[in-house]
Amino acid sequence: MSEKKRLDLEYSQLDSDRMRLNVGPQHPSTHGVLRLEVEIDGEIVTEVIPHLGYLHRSFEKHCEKMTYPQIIPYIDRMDYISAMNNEWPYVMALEKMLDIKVPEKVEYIRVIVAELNRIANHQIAVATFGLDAGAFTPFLFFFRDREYIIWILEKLSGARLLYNYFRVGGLAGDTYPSFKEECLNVIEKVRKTNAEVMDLLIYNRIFIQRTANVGILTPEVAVNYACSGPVLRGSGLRYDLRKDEPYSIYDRFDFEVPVGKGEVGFVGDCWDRNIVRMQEMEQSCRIIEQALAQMPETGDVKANVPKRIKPPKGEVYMRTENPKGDLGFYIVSNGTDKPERLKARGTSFVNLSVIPEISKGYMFADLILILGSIDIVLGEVDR
Amino acid sequence: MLPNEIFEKLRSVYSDQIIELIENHPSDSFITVNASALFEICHSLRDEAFFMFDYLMSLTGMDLGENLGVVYHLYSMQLKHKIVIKAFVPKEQPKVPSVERIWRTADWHEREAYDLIGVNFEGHHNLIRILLPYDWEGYPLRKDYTAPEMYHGMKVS
Amino acid sequence: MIQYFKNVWSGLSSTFLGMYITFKHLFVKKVTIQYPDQRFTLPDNARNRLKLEMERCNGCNSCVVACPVNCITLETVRVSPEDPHQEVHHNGNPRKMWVTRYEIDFAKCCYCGLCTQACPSDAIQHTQEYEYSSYKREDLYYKFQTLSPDQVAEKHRMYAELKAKDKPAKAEGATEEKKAKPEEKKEKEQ
Amino acid sequence: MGLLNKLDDPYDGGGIILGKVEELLNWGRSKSDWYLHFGLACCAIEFMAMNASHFDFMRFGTIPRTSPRQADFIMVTGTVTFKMADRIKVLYEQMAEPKYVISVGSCSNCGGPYWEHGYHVLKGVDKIIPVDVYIPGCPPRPEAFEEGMMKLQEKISHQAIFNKRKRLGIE
Repeated sequence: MSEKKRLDLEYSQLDSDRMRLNVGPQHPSTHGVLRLEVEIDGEIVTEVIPHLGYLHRSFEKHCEKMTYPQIIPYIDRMDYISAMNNEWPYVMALEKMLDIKVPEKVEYIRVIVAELNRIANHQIAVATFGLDAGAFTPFLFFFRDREYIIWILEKLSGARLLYNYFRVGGLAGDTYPSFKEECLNVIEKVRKTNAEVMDLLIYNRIFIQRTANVGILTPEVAVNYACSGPVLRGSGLRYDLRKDEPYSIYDRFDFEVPVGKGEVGFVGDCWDRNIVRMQEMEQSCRIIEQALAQMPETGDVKANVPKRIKPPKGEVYMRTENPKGDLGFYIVSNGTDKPERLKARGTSFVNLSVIPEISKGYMFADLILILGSIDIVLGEVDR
Repeated sequence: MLPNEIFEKLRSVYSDQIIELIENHPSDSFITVNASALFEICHSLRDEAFFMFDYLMSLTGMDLGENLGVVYHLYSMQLKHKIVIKAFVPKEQPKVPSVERIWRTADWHEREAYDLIGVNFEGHHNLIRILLPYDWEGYPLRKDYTAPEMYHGMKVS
Repeated sequence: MIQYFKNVWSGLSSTFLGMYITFKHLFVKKVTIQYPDQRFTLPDNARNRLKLEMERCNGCNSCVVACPVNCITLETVRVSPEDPHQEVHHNGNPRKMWVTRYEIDFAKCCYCGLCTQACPSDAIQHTQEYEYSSYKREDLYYKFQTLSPDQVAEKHRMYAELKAKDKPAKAEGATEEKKAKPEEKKEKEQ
Repeated sequence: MGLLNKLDDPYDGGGIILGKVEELLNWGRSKSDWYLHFGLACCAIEFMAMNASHFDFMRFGTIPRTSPRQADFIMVTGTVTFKMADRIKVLYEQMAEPKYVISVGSCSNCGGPYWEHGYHVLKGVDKIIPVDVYIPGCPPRPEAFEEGMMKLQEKISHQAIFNKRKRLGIE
């Protein structure tokens, strides 16, 4: 008896020490080479310190050394999952500087490929999020369907992942004859798989238990951290650049901006961010359908652009709605064919900065889910 | 609100701390301000009812030869207007007040500008390198930067 | 209590729904490409390994200028009119430049397709070939020049003679520059 | 392939395989390679695509491992930066012999698009660890990954296990 008492006393005097854990940089579920230094108290996360830069490829330095058309391949390599969307703000910024009006058909093709790529991006996001939560089957379903999207983009541009398809004032190539049918086919497949994944993953009891009420991001915090895209919309804010300041021809389409409603938990949890992605895929399908119907059959795919692109002295900040949020390019031109300074406002970079804020107080296993729900691409975080 | 209205409003409060408004189509118009008063200006830009700039889109550090510049792209979620604020500091003493307490997103942006350009943000709670290794020397995005020969026994270039 | 049974029911039903969907996929058409035996047909504009048709290339340097990663090394020499060895391009025009060196480092190439678009005579093109992995990195350094080393030396000698003959030639500066540029790059590489 | 071709051998009417122990071991080794997936950048996405339904990498007898201790070879897929270089070295050293390295894509072959101005990019992973197979492409097609894998299998199946001098290439 006295022995037990002594032990009890000893244990009560033990300070439950906090432990520091390293997640990454090489870790199967960090979505790239990100290192998280996590301080945990038992099972509860008390502090998260992200360490970035394991993929810092000196993008901005390269931009200062390259001519304007040569930068586009590097921009592809920034957010490599949605390369088409990345190129868009950059070429739009240059078009604004050079005062170029792009042909009608180009605008439609741009919208279609960007929305196709948005679907592909969200498919990867939901698929890997499913992997984090322990569901492997949606991964296989989504990657099967993503392949069909990639085949269309490959036929247009020639590459599978890093397309280099947008040019200043136009596109690298025209569409091919069976483009419309293939797009419609893909949309059908995407919708079918989405319906299946809704049953299989999103409304699965286990998945809801795992993701609801985890990683709650309130709208005030989200705006203060300048989050954007599904991360911000998951918190219930209806903010989408395609609606708020319609660039290109987005004002011609009828689509909705899905927001998180807190269907199974509080507004702004991991589940909400995920359902927003699922619903955005459906909206993208709608946009593609409308664009395909409205697209002119014939037309130029390149505006009249000088051979050497030399924007006048000045600066421009252009942003568009990337699948991950708003991606901005700040280009300072000094009148030569190379930019003076090019800053990319990486969407994931900004979205990731909210991690220390929203993961405090949750379980350690939830940290991976929160990270997955933010949908980061390290190429864009580190650039 | 248009940039010239914002400029007039700021001018009436901060008089000579607001240096100039430059409008040059097609580039965005921007307001140059004195770096020493940046924190107060940003505070009122966020809190005043007619500004409401609650969304810091981007924070850029720039090397302009003799000076270093910091560029703030602001956006208002409620009023849907934008403005660009610029501040210049000499390269020898690149001290800019940190706006991290106003917009939390500036935390990482400022660390990045410190990392790559070498702007010193005063009042930042944790101003360390973010992208490059902690023991890296020099600021790579400066125009006169030359990469080191070796790093940890590996050849750099 | 009712909530408990509801939870049990929803847990069971969603599990069985998931199993049903997975089971349905047993009868879906298989999509796997049995790679070494089956191959996916690439589109015509697929961007894989580059090829160079020497009879089309006139050594204009525009691919080198367009390349963002500087993986092309090009060296040209002006054709001497006294050279007994003359060539014509595919379109019948006489060759003005000997391409004494044309090398692409495929380890560096980023397959962006900018060089093929810049080429005025479609000499450099992307092919469908993507299976060329190697045990050594040097094997990825492709040399496209058709002239033998002896011939190259000969051409250089001829050009030096030509230059000595008409010193105040106008085109001298231009060719000199073009020649100097790849050498610089080679030094950087080493 | 390899050993099974010998079944057609006229010896004893077939059904018997005669060969060296080394061949048998190499056959086993080359047909069940476990790999440490080391995804770094763009190539890792193609790598994920290759693991998925359309290309199904596991047809080659490979199983992804997350620990270097259980891996036979490491696939370096993406840009290696200086900050990451130390970690790659550590991971490689933790792997058990015999170990192989496949370098995928321009970036890990020699720095790729970043070889010239990339102040923070290691110019080729072979500067820190020995590489067995280089797969070119930026990023390579999933089929190219599989072709590289076959190249590695071929290399393994021709290796000398018992003769150390031969293995190390000393004549």
